[in-house]
Amino acid sequence: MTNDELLALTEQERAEEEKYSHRIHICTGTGCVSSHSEKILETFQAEIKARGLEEKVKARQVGCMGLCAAGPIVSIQPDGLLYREMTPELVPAIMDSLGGEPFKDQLIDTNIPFFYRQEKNTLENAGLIDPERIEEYIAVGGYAAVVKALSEMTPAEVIQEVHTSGMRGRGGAGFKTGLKWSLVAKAAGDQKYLICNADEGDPGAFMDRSILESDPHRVLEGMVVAAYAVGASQGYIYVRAEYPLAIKRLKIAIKQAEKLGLLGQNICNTPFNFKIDLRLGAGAFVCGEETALMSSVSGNRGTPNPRPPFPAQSGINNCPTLINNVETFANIPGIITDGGKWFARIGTETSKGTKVFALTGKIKNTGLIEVPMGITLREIIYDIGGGIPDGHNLKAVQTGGPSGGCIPAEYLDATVDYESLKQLGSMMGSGGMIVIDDTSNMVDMARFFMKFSMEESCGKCIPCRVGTTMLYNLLGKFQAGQATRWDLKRLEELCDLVKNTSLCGLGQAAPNPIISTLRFFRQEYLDKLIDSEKTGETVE
Amino acid sequence: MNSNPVVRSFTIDGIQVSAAEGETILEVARQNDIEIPTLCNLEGISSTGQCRLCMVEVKGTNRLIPSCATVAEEGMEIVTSNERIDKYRRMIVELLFAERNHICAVCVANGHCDLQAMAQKLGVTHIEFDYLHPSFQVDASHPKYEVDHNRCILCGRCVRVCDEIEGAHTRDFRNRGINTLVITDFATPWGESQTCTSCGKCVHVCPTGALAEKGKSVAEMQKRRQFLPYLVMRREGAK
Amino acid sequence: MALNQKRIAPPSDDRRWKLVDATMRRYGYSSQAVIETLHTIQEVFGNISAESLAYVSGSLNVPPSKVYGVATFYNHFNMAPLGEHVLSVCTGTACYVKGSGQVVDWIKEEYGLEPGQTTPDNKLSFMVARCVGACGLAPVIMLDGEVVGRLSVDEMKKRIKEWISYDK
Amino acid sequence: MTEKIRLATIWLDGCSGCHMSFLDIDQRMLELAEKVEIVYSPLVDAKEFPENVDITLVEGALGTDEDIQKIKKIRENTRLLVAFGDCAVTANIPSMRNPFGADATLKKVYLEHESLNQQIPSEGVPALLPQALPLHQMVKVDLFVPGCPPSADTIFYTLSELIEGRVPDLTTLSRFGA
Repeated sequence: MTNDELLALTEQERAEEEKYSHRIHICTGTGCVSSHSEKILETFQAEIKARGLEEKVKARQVGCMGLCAAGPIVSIQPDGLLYREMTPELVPAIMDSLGGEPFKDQLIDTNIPFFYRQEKNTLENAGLIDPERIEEYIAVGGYAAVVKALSEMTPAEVIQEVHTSGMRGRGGAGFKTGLKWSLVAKAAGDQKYLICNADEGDPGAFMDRSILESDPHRVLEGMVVAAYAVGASQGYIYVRAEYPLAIKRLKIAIKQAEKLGLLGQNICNTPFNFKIDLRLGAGAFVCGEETALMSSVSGNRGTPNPRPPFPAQSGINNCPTLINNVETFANIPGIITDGGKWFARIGTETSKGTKVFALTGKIKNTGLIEVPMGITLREIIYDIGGGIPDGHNLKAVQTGGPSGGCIPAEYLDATVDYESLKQLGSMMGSGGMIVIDDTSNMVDMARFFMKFSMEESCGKCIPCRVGTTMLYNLLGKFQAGQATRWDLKRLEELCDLVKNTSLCGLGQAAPNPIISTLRFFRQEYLDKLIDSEKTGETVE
Repeated sequence: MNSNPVVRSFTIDGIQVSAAEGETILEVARQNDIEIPTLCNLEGISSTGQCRLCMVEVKGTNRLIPSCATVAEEGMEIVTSNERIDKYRRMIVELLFAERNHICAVCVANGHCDLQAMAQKLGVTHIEFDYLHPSFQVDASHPKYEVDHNRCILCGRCVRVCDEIEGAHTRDFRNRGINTLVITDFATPWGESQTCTSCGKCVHVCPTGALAEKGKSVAEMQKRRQFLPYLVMRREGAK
Repeated sequence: MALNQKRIAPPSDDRRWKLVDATMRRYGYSSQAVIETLHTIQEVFGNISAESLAYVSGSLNVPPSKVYGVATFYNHFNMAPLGEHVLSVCTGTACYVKGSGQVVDWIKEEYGLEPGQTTPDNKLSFMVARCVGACGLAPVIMLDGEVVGRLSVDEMKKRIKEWISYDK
Repeated sequence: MTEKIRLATIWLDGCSGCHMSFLDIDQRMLELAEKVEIVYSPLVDAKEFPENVDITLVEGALGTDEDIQKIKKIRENTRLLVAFGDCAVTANIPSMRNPFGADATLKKVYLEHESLNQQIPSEGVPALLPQALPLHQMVKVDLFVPGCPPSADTIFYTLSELIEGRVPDLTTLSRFGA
C-alpha cells in the first residue's frame, strides 16, 4: 500500500458515505451491547428496509461514545444528535424524526461539559466509524502513519519523534516511551518481539477494552510503527479472554490489515515484515506485569521474574522485547502523522498528551472520557462527571486501581499528571477513576482492594503471598471492631514490608490502598479500634 | 566464550571483592565467606529470587535488591545487614511460620531444618502474626518418601531440582497466591506418579521437613546435599 | 530429539476434540501452546477435565505437573463443570462501590453458595466476575450471561429471586 | 538482706515438660532459692495467684476460657511475664487441633476414638477455645523462651539474668522445637 493507494481508498469511502442523507450510529461497545444495542441495530436496519430507505439512510455499528451511563446510545450523523437509553420500540419514532425536529424525549444535550471539556485523541474515531471495516479507518486518515514511517522515515527518526512527543507509558508506571523504544532498538539481536499489553485487569477500568472495541486498527497501526522503529518482526497482543468483542474485532482487523498489505510480509511494499498474533489472557491480574506477561505469552504460569534483566534486553525467548500498553500504541499514529511537537503541546511539563479514564462509581455521568493531562480532578468530577448523585458529598477519588490510592476531596484541585497523583499517594495507573461518596467507609474500601490483591497474588514471593493475606485479615479485625493499637502498628509495618520487599509491582503496590487511606482517613481506622484502645496515642 | 573476562570490583559490607562476568552478588559473597541468608536459593539450581531473604541494600539508594538474582556491577557498595533489612528478614520468617503449621517439636527435620535455623539466627523468638492454620493432608503414598504440606514454605527447590537436575519435572505448583501448593503430576498422589523416578533429590534439597524419607521419626531427617555440586559439575562438563 | 513424534489419540471419539487438535496444530504442537489449547478445551467442553489435561500434556510434550499448574493458575479456567444455570456477580470496583458486595453476601446467605460453588443438584453455579466492563451499568450481575444492571441492591435481590424461582 | 524476688510458675495448656526441664536444673535450684521466693507454682502449695509477682514463667498455650482468665490475672499481677517454652510461645502441640476447630477435635477424641461412655465432657471442665493461642495473642509478653522444652541450662541462665536485672540473649541457646 502506498500513499496514493491510501488516498484513493479514502476518496472512494468518502464518496460512498456521501450517498446517504443520514447515517445512524449505534454504539456496540460492551456496555451498550449489555443493554441490547445489537437488537436496536437490527431494528433500525429492518425499519430502513421496510421504509425503502436503503439508498438514503444507513444504520451501522460503531464503538463507544463515552456516556455509558445513558446507554444504549444512538447518534444521528451528520446532524450530530445523540439519543439516550434507546430501545427497539423507539426506533420508528427516531426514523420519523430524520430530517425534521429531533425526537425530544431521548435527546442528549451535547452542549454540556461532558462533551466539550474532553479532548479526544486516542478515542477520536470511537463512535464515528465501524470498527469492523478497515476502509472506514482509512477514510478518517488511518494507516497514514504506517505509510509515512515506512516510506519517509528511518527507524531512528521514528523514535526521535516519539522522544519529542514526551509521551509516557499509559499502562501505569509512566516510563518514557521513546526511551523504552530506543533501548529495544539498541539491544543486540536479530530477533526482537513486540507485545501489546491488553490484559486490562484493574477492576473498574475499561479504557483499553473500549479502544480495542471501537478502533482496533489504531492499535495495530501503532504496533506496526513501533515494530519498524525497534526492528521487531513478531508481535503479540495479550488480551483478556473476558473481552470477547475486543478479540473478535482484533481478529477481523488483523485479517483486513494483512489483506491490504499493512501487516505481514513486505508491508507497504518495503522489505519490512511484521506479524501479529493474539494471545489470550486467562484471568490473572499479575500478568499486567511485564515479566509475568511474558511467562504467560510463553504458555507458563504467569509468575514474574526479577528485573534486571529487563524485557528490553531479554524478553520472549530471551530476545529483546518491547512491551507497551494499548493506549500507548493508540497514541502513536497521531504522533507520527502530526508530529511529536503536536502531541507535546497538550498536557503539563512532564506529562504530555491526553489520557483516557473510565469514570465510574458515585458519579452522574459514568463513562469513558479522554482529557488533557493537567486537568484538575474537580473539572473531571464536577464538570465532565456532572457531580455526585442523590445529594451525597464527594469523599474521595480512587485512581490506579488496586495499586493506587484514594485522594480525599480536599485535594480536588490537584492536577492529573504522573507526578502530582504520585505525590498524593496514588498513581496514574491505567485509567480507572472511581468516585467515592460519603456513604463509603475507607477501611472497607482498603479491604476490598486488599482482597483483590490477595486473590491475584501469584504466590511466588513470601511478602506478597502471605503479607497480602495478613493485611486482609488485619483489616478484617478493624472491620469487626476487634483491632488494637498493636494491630494498627502491625498493619503499618506490614505495609512497609510488602511494599519494599515484594518481587514485582503487584506486590510492591498492593499496600497502597491501605497506606493512602491511613494517610488521609486515619480517623476511620481509629474509630474501629476496640473501645478500650481508642484513647491514648502510644503503642508499647 | 569470552577470552578476556571482565572482572567487576565492588564492596560488600565494606570488604573489597571482585566478580567475574555474570556472577551474582550472592555468589561473590559466598566466595568471600560473607553470609547472606536465603531459603530458596541453593547452589546448583537456578535462582528465582522468591524468598526475599537475601535482599541487600545498595548503599545510598535505599533500594533493596535480591542478591541471588542480581549480577554484580562495578563500584557497587552492598550492605548485607542493617536494622531495616534485619527487621524485614525477621518479618518474612514470621510470615512463613504463620502461613502453615510448622510445629518444630514434632517435625522429622527438627534440628536439621533451614527455616528453624534461620529463625534462630535472625532472633525470631515468637510470631507476631496470627497463625493461618490451614488444613493439609500428608501424602504418604510413595513407597520411600512422604510430603507434609504443613511444613512447606513453597521455596520451589524441589520443583527446580526435579526439572533442572533430574529432568523429570514431576513437581510444579498448583493454584496461586496463598492457595499455592506443590504437586506431583496432575495433583496425583505421589506414589501414583508416572513421571517420578524416585531419585529422592527433592527430599534432600527441601529446606524443611515437608519432604522426608519414610520411617524417620522426630528430628531424624537429616538432609544430604553433597550430590548436587557433583551432578552439576558432571552436567556442565558434559556440555 | 525425534523421540515420540507420534501423536497420541484423543480421549474419546467426541468430535469436539478435532477443534482442540486444530488449535494445537495451528501452534505447531509447540509447548508454548498450553494456554491457547486450554482456552479451546474450555470453550468447546465448558470445563477442563482431567482427561483433557492428560491429552494436552501428552500431545504437547509438556510435563503433567506443568499443565496442571498452568490450568489452575488462571481464574478463567474451571476444572469442574458448571451448573445448568450460572449466576455471576461483578465485583469490580465500580460495582463494589454501588453495593455488589452486599449482593454477594446475600447470595452466600440465601443460597448457601460460596463463589465458585455449584448447588448439589447441579442446577446453579455462583460465580463472581472481576469486572465485566459494563461499569456504566453498575452494579451488574449476569444471569446465564445476560447482563442485568442499573438496579438498587434490593431490586437486584428481587430480580435474582425471580430468576431462580422461575427455573424451579 | 535484700528482699527476695517473687517468682511464680504456672502450667496452662501444655505437657509439664517445661516444668520438668526446670526441675532438671538440679542442685542449682538451691542457688536460686537464695535469691527467689516461689510464691505460686505446681511445685508449691499456694491456691490463689498472688499479687505483686516479679517474674512469672508461663508454660503452655491458651486452650480454654479458664486459661484466658488466668493469663489476664497473671498479667495484672506480674512485672515480667515470660512465655516459657514452645506451647506458650507458639501454641505448639495444642495448636495442632487448630486446623480442624474445637468441635471436630472434641468429637474425634471423645466420640470417635472412644468405645465406652461416648460423651463430650461438659460439666466441671472449662470450655475449649476455638483455637489454641500463644500467650502474646491475649496479653503482653515480656520475654519469649522458645524450646520444647527449653533446656535446663537455658532456663537457669534465663532466670539468673532476669534476677540480675538483665535481658538474657537467647539467640544461641534456644530455638523453636528444642
